[in-house]
Amino acid sequence: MMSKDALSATPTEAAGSNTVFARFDRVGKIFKLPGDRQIDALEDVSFTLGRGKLVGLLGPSGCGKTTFLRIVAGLETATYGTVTIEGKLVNGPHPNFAFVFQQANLMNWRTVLKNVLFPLEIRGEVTRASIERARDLLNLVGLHGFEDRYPSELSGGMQQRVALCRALVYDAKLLLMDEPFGALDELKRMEMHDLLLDIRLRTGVSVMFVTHSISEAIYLSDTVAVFSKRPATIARFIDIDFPYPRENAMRYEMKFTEYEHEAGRALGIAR
Amino acid sequence: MMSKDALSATPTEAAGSNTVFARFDRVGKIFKLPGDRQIDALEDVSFTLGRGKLVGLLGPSGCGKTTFLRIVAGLETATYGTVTIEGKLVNGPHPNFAFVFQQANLMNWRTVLKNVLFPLEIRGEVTRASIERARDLLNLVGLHGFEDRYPSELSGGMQQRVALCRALVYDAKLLLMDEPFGALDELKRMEMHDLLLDIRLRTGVSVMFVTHSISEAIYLSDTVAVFSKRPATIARFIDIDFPYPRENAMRYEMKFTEYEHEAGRALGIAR
Amino acid sequence: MILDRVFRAIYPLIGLALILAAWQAYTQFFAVNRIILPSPMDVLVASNDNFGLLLRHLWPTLLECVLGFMLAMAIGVPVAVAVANSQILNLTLYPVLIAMQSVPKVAVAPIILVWFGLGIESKLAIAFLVAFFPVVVDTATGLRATPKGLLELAQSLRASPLQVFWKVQFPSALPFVFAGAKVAVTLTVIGAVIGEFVGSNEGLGNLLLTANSQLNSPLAWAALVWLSLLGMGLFGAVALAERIAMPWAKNGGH
Amino acid sequence: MILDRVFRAIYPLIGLALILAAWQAYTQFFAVNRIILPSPMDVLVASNDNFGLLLRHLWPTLLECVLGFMLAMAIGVPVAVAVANSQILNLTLYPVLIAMQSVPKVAVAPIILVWFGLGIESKLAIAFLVAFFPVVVDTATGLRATPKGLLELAQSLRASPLQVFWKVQFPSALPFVFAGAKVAVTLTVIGAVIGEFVGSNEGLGNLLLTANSQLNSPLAWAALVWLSLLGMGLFGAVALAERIAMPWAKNGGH
Amino acid sequence: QELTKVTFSLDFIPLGRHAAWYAALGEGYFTEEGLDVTIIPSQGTAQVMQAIASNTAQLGFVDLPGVVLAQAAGTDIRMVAVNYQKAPYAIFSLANGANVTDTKQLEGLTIGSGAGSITPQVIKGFMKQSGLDPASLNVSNVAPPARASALLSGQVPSIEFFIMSKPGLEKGAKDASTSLTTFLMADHGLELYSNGIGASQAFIEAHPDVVRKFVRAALRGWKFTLDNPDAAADHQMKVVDGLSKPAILAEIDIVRELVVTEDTKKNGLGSFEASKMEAGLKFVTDNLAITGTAPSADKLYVEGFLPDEPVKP
Ligand SMILES: Nc1ncnc2c1ncn2[C@@H]1O[C@H](COP(=O)(O)OP(=O)(O)OP(=O)(O)O)[C@@H](O)[C@H]1O
Ligand SMILES: Nc1ncnc2c1ncn2[C@@H]1O[C@H](COP(=O)(O)OP(=O)(O)OP(=O)(O)O)[C@@H](O)[C@H]1O
Ligand SMILES: [Mg+2]
Ligand SMILES: [Mg+2]
Repeated sequence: MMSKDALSATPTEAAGSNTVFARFDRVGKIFKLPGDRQIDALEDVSFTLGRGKLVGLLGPSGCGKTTFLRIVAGLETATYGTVTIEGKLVNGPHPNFAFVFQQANLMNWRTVLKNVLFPLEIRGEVTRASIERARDLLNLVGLHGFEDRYPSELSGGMQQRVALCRALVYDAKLLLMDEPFGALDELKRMEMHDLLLDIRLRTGVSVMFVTHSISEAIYLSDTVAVFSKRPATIARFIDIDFPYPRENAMRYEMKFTEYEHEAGRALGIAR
Repeated sequence: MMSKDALSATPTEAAGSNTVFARFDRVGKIFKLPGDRQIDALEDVSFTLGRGKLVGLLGPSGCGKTTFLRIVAGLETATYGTVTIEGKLVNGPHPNFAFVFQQANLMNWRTVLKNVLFPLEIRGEVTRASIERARDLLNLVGLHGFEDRYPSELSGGMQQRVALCRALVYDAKLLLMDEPFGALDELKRMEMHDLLLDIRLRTGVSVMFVTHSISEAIYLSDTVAVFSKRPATIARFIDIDFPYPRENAMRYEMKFTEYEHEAGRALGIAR
Repeated sequence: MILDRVFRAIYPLIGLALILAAWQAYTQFFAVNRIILPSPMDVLVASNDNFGLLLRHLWPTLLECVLGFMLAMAIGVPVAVAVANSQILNLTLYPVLIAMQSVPKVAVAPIILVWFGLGIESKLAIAFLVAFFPVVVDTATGLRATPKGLLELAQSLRASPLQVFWKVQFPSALPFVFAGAKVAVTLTVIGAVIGEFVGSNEGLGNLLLTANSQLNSPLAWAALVWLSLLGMGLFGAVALAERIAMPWAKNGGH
Repeated sequence: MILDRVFRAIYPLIGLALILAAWQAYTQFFAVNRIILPSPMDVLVASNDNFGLLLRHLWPTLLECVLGFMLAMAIGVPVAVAVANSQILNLTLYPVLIAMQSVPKVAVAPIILVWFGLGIESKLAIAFLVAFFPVVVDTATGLRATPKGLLELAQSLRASPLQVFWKVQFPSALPFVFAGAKVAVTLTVIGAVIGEFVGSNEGLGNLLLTANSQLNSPLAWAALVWLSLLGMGLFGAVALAERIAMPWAKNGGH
Repeated sequence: QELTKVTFSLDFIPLGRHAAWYAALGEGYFTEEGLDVTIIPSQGTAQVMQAIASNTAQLGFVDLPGVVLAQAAGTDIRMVAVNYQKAPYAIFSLANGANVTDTKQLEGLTIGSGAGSITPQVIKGFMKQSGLDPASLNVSNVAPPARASALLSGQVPSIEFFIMSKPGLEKGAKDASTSLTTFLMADHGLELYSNGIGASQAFIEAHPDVVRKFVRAALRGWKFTLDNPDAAADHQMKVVDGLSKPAILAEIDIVRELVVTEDTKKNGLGSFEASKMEAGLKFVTDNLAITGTAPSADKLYVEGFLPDEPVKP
């Protein structure tokens, strides 16, 4: 179980850190539809994300995970509630963010390498070293030789990996990822897990990611947050008590299976 | 292990049926790139698919699974080799096919229901009954109440479910699905599994689907075909010896875990 | 929603007011000779004095524009389909289309008169010729931009070419069809006027020419203003049709 | 690839040949009077006899077209950006744009002459006015069709409006910018001719008018044909620029 | 009795100068002759000739230089009556500007004219005739709609128009607090028949009676107009929109100068002399760039279609 956040009157729970990186306070979202109808996507989501922590979000399809991530990124405005990051209220995208979208979202007029370099171009950080870094990342995700191909010539999983590189190519303080490994085979997926953990270790980036894989969430996260059905609110926090760096072997530990069951139950899966 | 196909000189293996529905004979695909470069995507893929059988395709990202499925659907032409379906050589899309694309591929100008009805419109089969069926399917995948929404108002997983309904709304003899459940949470995914098996049982449709989930492949399939790295060829066939209808409990049987290990090994995952 | 509608009505008026203000200021400040450029006031007076006359001549021009536009769409869209779907037709037809487009219509008017006579047909022909090209280019570009996945979906269902067009390419290209239509509809006004210049007894273009020849600038500019308003009205009608035809594009508009 | 290039050269020639054949057949079969429509042969002879003359007058017209086109792009694209990104500017500016578009340029020529004089400026102004609208409408439509996801990506990187435009919206809208450019470039030919009609001592439009007044139909039609060829050349240049600018769109073409 | 349908093309859009044709229509003169006449507008000489050559119109208000050019271009259009005995080509300038009142002032003058007009060549011919150097005339191409503005705004010191534009220009000049100076070349020695009734030789041969009847009715219309300008204006305004009565009356007054001459007082409206036709032809062939071969003088006109009893003004 997690320590209550002393600063907050609402029952928020720190996602496992000493210093607070981001705080979400009763965040809610209602989509207005034509004809006075509406969709309640999020309801009263409250918790805090510790600096350098990794939080995995699980939840039923269509519950509001993407919406939540987008609100945190400042791409969508909450209908009510507040998001505070490093003490500042979020009301639009802020610097040192990286977002991996649910769709690969590549520019079909740019080659793979140029797609990866896009954030650096925007930030005016294209240097010989940063290009080298982009190439390294592409190698790490297994796309060596595809630097000069266009996205339309890649497979779905390859596109997703390009999008991943694009988010990792610059030093973001917060990494938001929406089902980043969903289209990858297990082997690639595991490689990506280790890559992500490695980068987190080196840079101290705080991470929130959405996934539908319970074991992925457990393997990667400090804390797993399970969302309820729509309107999504947080049904359960699960602190994952494995040390970093994590080993593949941990997947076969009893505790891992217990975590899996706990998450499964929170998701309503009877095992 | 599978019975050799007596008709073929090459080592093809029947995907577990008495009567042959489709035969793939040394199918290969080479993508030509500018500047005399090329990508070998498929190499000598040979096997037969029995009528009413369910074959799951596993393989590393970017190996050529989508390409293979597209060749079978007649959307892409093989560089060499042949695909024969019901005795006829495939050289273009043929009737009574359904294809679920890796991307949801919805028409943003049509509502959810209209998207599902699209195949029926094309085939001139829109009747009161078929509309009813479309609505039923939408209910079954959990999209009740979203019939009149536009795709842009749906979550990623909801879009994928619409695409699924669109493929199931008419009676296809062959169902080709490219990572159809990739964006769904586990619970929804299991529901979809049972829906698919149920439909297969009722209609006798033959199914080939791509997935990155080993357990999903085993749970659903008569036979699992594991592709090798690019250029993809079939590294291993695994006949799944569980009876239909399948029960969730089977996931916890020893045999299931053994199959998982076998597939994992074929994919190069050390456990 | 209601506020939105108010905005939609107010901002264009602001735009118009800006033109008028600039115009009035210019004529006043530089004391421009009325024959060169009458002031908006002069034009307003002329427009008011000749209201019946202008109205009477509005109808034939309006008719020419509407019919010419419909003709341009009815022929332009199929040509665009041909051109978008066949590289051979594309390469073969384009020179013909460009020839039709880049030839000054005034210069070929005599032969058009010979072919179509002095009735509305010749004006339609010219309005059509003028409006046709943007429809083809824009529609063809839009059709070519149809997402490949949707085409493959239709293909996998063995949709007929007509179905592919009506159910996939056309709806997908709609924003661009409408872009072409908007350019085209304003061009038909020019086309109708050219047609009326060349040979006609009625229409705002005809009136404009008559007024011009008498150096009756206020009336000529009144006709011009009416022609502009006609253009705006036609454009607005197309923009409205777009909003209605594309309910899924929420901030569609022009 | 080589075959492809041959096709690209051959099919347009077929298109042109078709026009010529129809034209020749018509004049021959109906024994059309030369003053109304000279035969292609007459025109060829006139074109050959007056080659130097036509060539001399081609340059000013070409210059007017190219400069007018560049002006239309240079002003049209920023206006499209404004209009595409701001609903208020959109609603306010459009009436002004449509007014500019749907007013017959010949009729406003007097004031244009007063403002810009008899030099190349007035021709540029008219070529610009004629070509400008399609650039705005098409570019704005293209910009609005930028995939939302890419805009959000740029937004999440806090790209400046200028970066969003240059790195996201513009490349994404390129096919439509080029569609607008293609329509515009052929319209500049018309604009230049109108400009030359209104006041000029050189250019193919001027030559056309002179030949017409002398009832020298073959020369007039030779000028017309040259104008068409000019239009095709300009269109071809834009289409080529498109192929070069969009290497990722393999079957780009026009 | 069945009326014969005839289409008559004006040389321009209908303006006050054309009141006579509408008077003939309105007074029923054409109907009396058994003709059902449609009057169509055009945009200058070239278009009239094309209308006649293509049989869009059977008769037209053609000018002598135009006929020479049209015949050189291979048509067989001829004149059967001459209405404008004097050429209407006029040079306008501002009193406080170029103020052209004398032929000599044409030397070195810059004039706004049209590339689509033969007038510059006529002016140059006139200069040559008057012993001046035609090359010294600078012609700036300014389209008709822009010409008044060009003069009044000082873009060009002088412009060329038909004399009928005088009233409108005068008004503009007054607005600019100056006055207009008009120089009608015909008043300074230019001898050139201008517009009259023309038709193709083929039509004339096939339907001589139609031509004869048309000419007779039209000339009566002219006489009526000269006698009753007010009523003629009313007739025209009934058919043509956008014309103001004062403008029509002013134009009729000007046209009177071109139509009523010593010759027509003697021989009747529409009459012409072979010698003047020949002089006109010579003037045109000498001064206008002609492609093709110029016709001989006797091919320019056909005699015998004027009324037996001259219609005298
Ligand atoms: N249009 C194309 N042009 C060039 N290369 C292509 C094209 N389409 C696919 N490829 C290449 O073919 C290979 C196989 O692609 P395919 O999409 O079949 O992979 P996949 O097995 O479906 O991968 P994933 O699991 O990531 O979807 C990839 O290396 C890809 O780059
Ligand atoms: N633009 C929108 N307009 C209206 N409703 C929307 C919009 N975007 C999302 N929604 C609705 O909000 C709900 C949550 O959507 P969201 O995309 O956040 O789900 P999700 O948890 O990411 O699901 P998935 O796992 O399937 O991606 C859904 O019911 C969806 O229909
Ligand atoms: Mg989502
Ligand atoms: Mg794939």
